[in-house]
Amino acid sequence: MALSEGLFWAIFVTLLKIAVVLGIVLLHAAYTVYAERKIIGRMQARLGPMEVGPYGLLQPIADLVKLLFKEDIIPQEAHKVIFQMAPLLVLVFAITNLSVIPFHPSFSIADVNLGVLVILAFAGLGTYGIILAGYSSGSKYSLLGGLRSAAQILSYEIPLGLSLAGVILYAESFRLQDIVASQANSLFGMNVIPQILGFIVFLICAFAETNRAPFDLPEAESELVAGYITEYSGFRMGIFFLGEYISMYVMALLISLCYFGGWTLPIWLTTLLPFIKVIPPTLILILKVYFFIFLFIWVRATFPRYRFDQLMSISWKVLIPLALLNFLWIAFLKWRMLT
Amino acid sequence: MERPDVFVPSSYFPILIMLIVAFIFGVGGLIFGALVRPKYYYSLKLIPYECGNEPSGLPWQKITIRYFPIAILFAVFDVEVGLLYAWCYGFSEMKALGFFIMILFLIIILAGFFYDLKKGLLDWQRGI
Amino acid sequence: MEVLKVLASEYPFYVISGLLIFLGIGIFILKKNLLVAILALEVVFNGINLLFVTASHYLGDPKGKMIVLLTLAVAAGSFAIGLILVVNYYRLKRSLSMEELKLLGEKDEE
Amino acid sequence: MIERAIALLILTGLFFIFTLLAFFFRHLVYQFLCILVLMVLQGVLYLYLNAEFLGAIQVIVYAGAVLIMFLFTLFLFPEEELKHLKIDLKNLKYSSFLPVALFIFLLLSVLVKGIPESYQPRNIYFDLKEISNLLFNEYWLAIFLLAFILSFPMVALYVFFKREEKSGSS
Repeated sequence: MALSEGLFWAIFVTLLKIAVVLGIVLLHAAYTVYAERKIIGRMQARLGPMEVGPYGLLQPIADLVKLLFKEDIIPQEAHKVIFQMAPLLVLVFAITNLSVIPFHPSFSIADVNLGVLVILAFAGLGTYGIILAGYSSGSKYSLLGGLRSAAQILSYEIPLGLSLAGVILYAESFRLQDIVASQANSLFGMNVIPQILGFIVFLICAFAETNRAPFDLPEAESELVAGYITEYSGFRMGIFFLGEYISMYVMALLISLCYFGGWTLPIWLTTLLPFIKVIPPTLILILKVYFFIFLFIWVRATFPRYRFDQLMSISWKVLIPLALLNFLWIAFLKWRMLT
Repeated sequence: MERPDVFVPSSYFPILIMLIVAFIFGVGGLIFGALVRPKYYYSLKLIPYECGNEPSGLPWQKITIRYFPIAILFAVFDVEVGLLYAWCYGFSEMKALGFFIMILFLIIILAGFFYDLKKGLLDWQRGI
Repeated sequence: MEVLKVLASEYPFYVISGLLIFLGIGIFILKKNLLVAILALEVVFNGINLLFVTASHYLGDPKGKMIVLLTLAVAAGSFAIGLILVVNYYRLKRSLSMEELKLLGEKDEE
Repeated sequence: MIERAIALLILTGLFFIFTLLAFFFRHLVYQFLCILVLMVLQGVLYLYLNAEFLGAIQVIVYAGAVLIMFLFTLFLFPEEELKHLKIDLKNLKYSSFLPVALFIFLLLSVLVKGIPESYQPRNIYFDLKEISNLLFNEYWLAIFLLAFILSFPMVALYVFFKREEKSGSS
């Protein structure tokens, strides 16, 4: 009765899968920074980074080297242990979210029954990284910025959960593969058509959850210096930004899986244009994800930042009633479908 | 022969491995950085940043009480969302009573929520 | 072999839930602070929840797990009320110590 | 079985360590962090009891919502109130007898019973469908009462803020 022999093999396969996923996503995250600077540059009629390499293509590597060689300052007033752990919390929980996301009908690192709930749970734990970073710095700006950003994430987690409840009700499962399958089998082909309201709420909440513009209050340089990142320097600051970009990818993946059918295409589209059936499923998913990443960057270049009170009242007074309305409509729809 | 009935949540095991790998990734980056980065500390560098002035007072002084109702409303709604998920999962076996009790539950919670909204707990402009 | 059998049984769950209840009651009694008291009550709730789930698992009865869902909600509500009360108390007395709660029935000097 | 035994051994050890830390830290924030770790570990423990939904809800609601609410409240108080929470040994004499006795009784009762024969769970497939059916169809009165219990803090918040208005104006 030794340890079952399959265990080491299973660990090896899992590590291989993790290496593939992590490598691809980290490369994407690094080049999203470059793409963001380029796209925003073009939108503002300038060139963006051009110096390092051809068209500035080596810019992310130069940034990484610069961050590694920066000094790592821990202020006197800081609670040292918490101060050092807080950025790691943000990064670790953002990366772990990737483990339950399926990239192909048969490829995901962990095939669990509760995919959506695991992502919500880790998103909730990631909040602690931000609030503890603000607390442990021992600076006024950090504490205020951390509290603000935590309050923002808390208020937008509720409409996020409520709009996801509509998706879960439609599929009657928490597993992301089942959610995609239920969309492919349904009449509309995508969840976004019956629950357009839920999709809008989810999109706005995704912007706020990842601290992106127009809800990037924590990084409002003109008001609060740099929010909870004020006292951080060097690679620890880089870890915060890496976590932010990875969670952006998680949100884009979640939107395209839950509302846009993931790797499937709607039936009415494939009957109309039969030749698009040959596109491999992962490519479809990746194209959808690229579109949402582009949307994230586009919105940042276009919209001005909201004020803090506006931010709060949007969440509580508009989004929560809208999400509940969407939920009741889906319940009604499902009830009619069953009877 | 092992007893197969003893429960091991093996499908969650890869998440644990992912957690460990992510942690090692973060710590490894920091340790590698610690080997190559310069270290010239002096006391002026270590004081908290306050736009160039001498830092004055403690950081924990003027936290507005506005964040308190948000935290409490968040907890209440999170519990509600949890119950809602349980309801969603068993929807197809739900009887009419089970359907309407959830609607009633939502209505009662929302009544409390709109009471708070109407009294202006979430209006940032209202002075206290 | 016997040790493994015990470890795979419900025994560790009893120990852990006992530990949680012990921790809750212990810090409730020994640290005379209102905020800690509320946190301690929550820990006790969790220990009892764990007992319920253990019993439900080993008896094969889903009612125990159902009760935990209800208890979670009740605990969150009571925790919120407790925090409101403590913050209010602090605004009146400027103190978090439980010792001064003894003066509840008497008249203040002010 | 051996995987389960090893995992439960590690979890029990972690619970012991963090319980001791939570007991002996003097700063309330550190104490709070230990209890946070305990709550998350309890979510992991629920996985071994075949209640994965409860584990997720434990992490989402307790660790993610209830304890964050507590942390927000901590920041309202001045730091001096939270720094030095000493163990008050005056009260140790009689009052702590009860929990110690309870704990020892629990340990002894399990030990005296010996190795349990019925460690094999009878019905191991946790089905959330069954539970939600039970909860919403048969025990609907509980949900109805729960709605009032949950809306009570919201009303209490207004009472709290009314007092604030009075003290602010004076």
